[in-house]
Amino acid sequence: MKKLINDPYEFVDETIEGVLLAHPDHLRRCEGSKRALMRADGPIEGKVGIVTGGGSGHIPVFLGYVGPGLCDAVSIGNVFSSPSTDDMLAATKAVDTGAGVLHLYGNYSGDVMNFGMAAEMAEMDGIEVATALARDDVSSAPVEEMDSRRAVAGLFFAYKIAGARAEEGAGLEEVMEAAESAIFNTRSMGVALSPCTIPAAGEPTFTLGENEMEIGMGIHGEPGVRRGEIRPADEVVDEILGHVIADLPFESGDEVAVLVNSLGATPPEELYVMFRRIHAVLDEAGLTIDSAFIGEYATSLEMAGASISLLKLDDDLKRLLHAEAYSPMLPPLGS
Amino acid sequence: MKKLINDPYEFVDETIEGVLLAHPDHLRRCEGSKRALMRADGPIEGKVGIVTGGGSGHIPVFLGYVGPGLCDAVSIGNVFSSPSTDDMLAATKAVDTGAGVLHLYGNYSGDVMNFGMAAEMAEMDGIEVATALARDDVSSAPVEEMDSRRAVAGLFFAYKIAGARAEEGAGLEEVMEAAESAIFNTRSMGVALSPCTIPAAGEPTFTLGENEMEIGMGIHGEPGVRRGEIRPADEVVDEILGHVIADLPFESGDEVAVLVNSLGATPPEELYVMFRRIHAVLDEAGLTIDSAFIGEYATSLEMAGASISLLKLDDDLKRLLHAEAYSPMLPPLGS
Amino acid sequence: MDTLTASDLIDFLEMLSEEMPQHKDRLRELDAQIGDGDLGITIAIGMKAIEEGLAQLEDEDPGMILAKSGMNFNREAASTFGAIFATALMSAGKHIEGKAEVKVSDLPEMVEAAASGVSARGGAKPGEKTILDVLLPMAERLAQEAAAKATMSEAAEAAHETCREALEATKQMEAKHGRGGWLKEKSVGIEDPGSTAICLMVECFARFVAEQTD
Amino acid sequence: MDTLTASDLIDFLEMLSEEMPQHKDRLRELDAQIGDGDLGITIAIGMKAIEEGLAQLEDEDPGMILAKSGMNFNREAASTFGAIFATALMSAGKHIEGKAEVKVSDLPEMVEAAASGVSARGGAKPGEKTILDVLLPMAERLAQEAAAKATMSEAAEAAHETCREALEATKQMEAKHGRGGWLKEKSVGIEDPGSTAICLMVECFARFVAEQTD
Ligand SMILES: Nc1ncnc2c1ncn2[C@@H]1O[C@H](COP(=O)(O)OP(=O)(O)O)[C@@H](O)[C@H]1O
Ligand SMILES: Nc1ncnc2c1ncn2[C@@H]1O[C@H](COP(=O)(O)OP(=O)(O)O)[C@@H](O)[C@H]1O
Ligand SMILES: [Mg+2]
Ligand SMILES: [Mg+2]
Ligand SMILES: [Mg+2]
Ligand SMILES: [Mg+2]
Repeated sequence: MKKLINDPYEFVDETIEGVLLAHPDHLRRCEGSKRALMRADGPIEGKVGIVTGGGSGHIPVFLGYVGPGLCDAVSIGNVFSSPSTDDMLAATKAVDTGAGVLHLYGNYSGDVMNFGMAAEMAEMDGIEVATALARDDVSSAPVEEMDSRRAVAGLFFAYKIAGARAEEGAGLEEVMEAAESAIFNTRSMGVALSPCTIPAAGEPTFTLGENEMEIGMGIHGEPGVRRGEIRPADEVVDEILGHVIADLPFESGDEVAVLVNSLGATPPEELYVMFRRIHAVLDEAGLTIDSAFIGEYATSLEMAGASISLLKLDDDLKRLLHAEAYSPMLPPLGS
Repeated sequence: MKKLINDPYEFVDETIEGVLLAHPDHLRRCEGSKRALMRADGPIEGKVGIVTGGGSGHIPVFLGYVGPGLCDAVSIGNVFSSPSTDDMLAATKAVDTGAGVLHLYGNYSGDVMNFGMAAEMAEMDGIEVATALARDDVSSAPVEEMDSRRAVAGLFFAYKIAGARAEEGAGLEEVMEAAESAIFNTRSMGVALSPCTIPAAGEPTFTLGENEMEIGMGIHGEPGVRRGEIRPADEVVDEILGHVIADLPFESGDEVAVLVNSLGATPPEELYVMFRRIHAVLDEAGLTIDSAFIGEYATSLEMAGASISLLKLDDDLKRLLHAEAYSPMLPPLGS
Repeated sequence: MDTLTASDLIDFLEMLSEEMPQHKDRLRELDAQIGDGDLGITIAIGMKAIEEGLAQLEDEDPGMILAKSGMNFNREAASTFGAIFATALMSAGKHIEGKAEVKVSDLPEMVEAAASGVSARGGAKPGEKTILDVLLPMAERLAQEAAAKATMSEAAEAAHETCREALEATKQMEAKHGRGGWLKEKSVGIEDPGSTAICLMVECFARFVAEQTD
Repeated sequence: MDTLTASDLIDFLEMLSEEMPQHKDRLRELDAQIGDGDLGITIAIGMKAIEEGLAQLEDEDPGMILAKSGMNFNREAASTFGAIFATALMSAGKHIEGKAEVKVSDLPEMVEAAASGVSARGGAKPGEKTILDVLLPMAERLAQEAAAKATMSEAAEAAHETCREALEATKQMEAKHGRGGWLKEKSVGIEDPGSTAICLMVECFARFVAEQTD
């Protein structure tokens, strides 16, 4: 395990300390919680609050997506583990100004259970809570079982769109609908080339042979659709897009936003090599590319690999996707 | 070699194709050159042109720093190799509108020789050319031999500052002086934990033992100041900052911008763990942190490691550092 | 030893939080096969949280000690297992609310209460490769033991035996929940890591009771 | 074979660009020890560029063929070596500008012109572990051979012998330029990769002349 860390058990708290020291004008702790952060200028009176959260190890997911036009607060778990109910509750209370709070996060059972408990407790405190679960990874379950699908980098689109809708002054119901519209129109699939190591574990979560890749693997090493010999980028793109396009399905004439995400170790150059092929395949399928987001939007520590997400746009989604947003930890905001 | 690429010899051209397809409103090719790109809205009449360039494998360096408030054009070499004289000349000609052109790039002999030849040829064509060479890596030579030092991520500060000065409408001389002021006030040092593989080489450039790190290693695997057992992040930061602070030297009362750069595989979490310690050390040394830039500013393919750069600020540098700039490939623009 | 007092329970939780972290690697490896490999760390961190919380629980009754320990675990090591385990302890604790000691006859209903809580929280049914699949058989076996007037030590031993058999049986099940659920039929052949953790705890409990009884 | 015509030179450059890429790994490994490991790739790409450019050079004289081949190399494989090598070929070519063939007596001055060009471009002096350290001894040796009225084949063989000795001598030098310069005393003990490349080219040239002479 080659990492620039100190005590592996202090990794998450030291990361948070570093983030707060680096971005003091942007983020602060929620009252009474070490693991819940919020916009330094929040809560924003009258605005629907958006609270996200999840395990550490995925920056900019989750805490990098707190800011104007994005989320209002975040609760932070150990590496690849859910945040605690307490921290979720603290974040929820901190950003509610009476307009209600949307819990917007990825569909992982630890998070669902803990956010569920936090929502129950917040509601007992008179806070209106709605929930939207990102479920963009088409490799995790067949489309009929969409509710059990997990989230990968496509969560970015939901943040961007729900965040913009809340910023516009929409009510809780409308913000949730915007989030769900983003979620239902987003489909992703990834490929992993090498594993990552949870600092406190000291050993990789899974192994891949010298020449192996796994198509469809999740961002914590969850099983994909196929493990096999590593193939040229163009073939990998073709295979991934085959699944992604067929799933919604995306159809000729649709306009899409494209997100090519690195899991960490895969350099931007390779993402652009992939994008070149993505552009050709989408062209061939009659899909128009509205915008391209290429970089690290949801990582898995030092895992090598990438994912492709497509968002089918309508006029509302387009307006919200391109609305202003800011975070000092944000990847490039599109072409 | 686990990479999402096609033919290793097509890697650079396919990357460029992907970049142009992803960001068509932002970048285009310079006339008559496959490997020289410029602002899509350029040349900007009356503005000093800034041309950069260097080997591939370092995104966002170099082509990610083309845009308003940054460079005007870039020439692109093979992985870790200089661009050709022809492409540098094409870039220089494409952005000159009579105000002259600054060649701003890192001090590597291949680039220096080829840019030198291009400058000679541009001057024969009546274009005024000035040159500023980033030389921020304190581990590459003693301070008395500053002219032979190589550049690492600190080049970012020179881009930002010279770019802003040119945008303000300054003349060639002034833009060069702004660049040199940034260069002379920037000091950097890195640490490498694992190597990277040039696609066409197929094997890593160097090897590091299971438990080894190398302090001061350059972004192409150039030798550093010390190879040894991997140490906790805090100790690594202390060692690096010891060299960096003593070099300018940075002195109590100075105000600085801090850049913590990942070489590629090192995740943002680790950069923040480092920043936590950097903050403490600078505090102790009486240095005030004006702003923090944390992320991938100059990579080395999938190398693991990081570098720390400090820029000593005065009022001019501060204004220029925080001026507006845009590129869709840019990392976060500061705290 | 026929009953567990609050102080017995605290002694047991101390022993448990000492021992469980030793299984970190085994649980990590198991969870890595079927999930994300964090269960070993979850247990290590969560058990440390239980241990650190015990000092504040000295004046509480057994039910409260269980419930609060569950909450302490999930506060520091929140996760699927954390939420499920906290729910289990809170449900079991609630069942003996106000009682000064736990009798053998309380055990079956406590474990059953835990199972109901878990099922309500996570929506799992028997046979879906979750800790329900060791909790329910244990509840049944404990009911038999209680009916047969077993001692605490006999009951604990019996529960452990049943738990191990039930754990073995989880190997044949296909996971439907959590990360294992995404593996579908590929999850068959591997025991359920959460159930392994429960089994190790029950084993520790049996040993604790045996030692106290000597 | 006493002189090299334009068509001989094209034949040689064809042979050279076939052979040099075979040394890719050796040059890569050498350059990795003292630089960044790209020299093998630079040579492979640059030689391919030379080869592809030859078709357009059929009507040129030997000087132009050399100069343009140098430019072709550096266009596709720009780098320190590329710029230096292009400069060397351009300088050597310029020296025989307009001549229809290259005689043995031209060789020493051509190599010397190359060395001067390289020195002007990169600022290196002898003994600083660059290709100058093989070029200058070769120029000297070729002057002796020319004075002794050696045949083309004898001159080429002699140049190669001197080049190899000079290459061996670069091992003891401390690099002052390029990436090797950052290694300082640590660069001692390793031969200069750029000079190795030159030596391999000269060896190929000697073999070419010998084959033509048979
Ligand atoms: N819905 C559920 N009901 C009961 N137990 C569950 C449920 N889902 C998962 N579990 C248990 O939790 C264990 C995994 O815990 P953990 O490693 O924390 O999950 P994850 O890392 O996927 O969040 C499983 O082995 C299983 O025993
Ligand atoms: N200033 C110089 N003058 C002459 N030759 C040089 C000079 N600098 C470097 N070289 C030659 O170039 C070789 C390295 O070439 P190359 O691998 O392209 O360099 P880099 O990768 O560092 O840009 C060295 O081995 C040396 O022979
Ligand atoms: Mg987990
Ligand atoms: Mg090089
Ligand atoms: Mg797990
Ligand atoms: Mg080299």
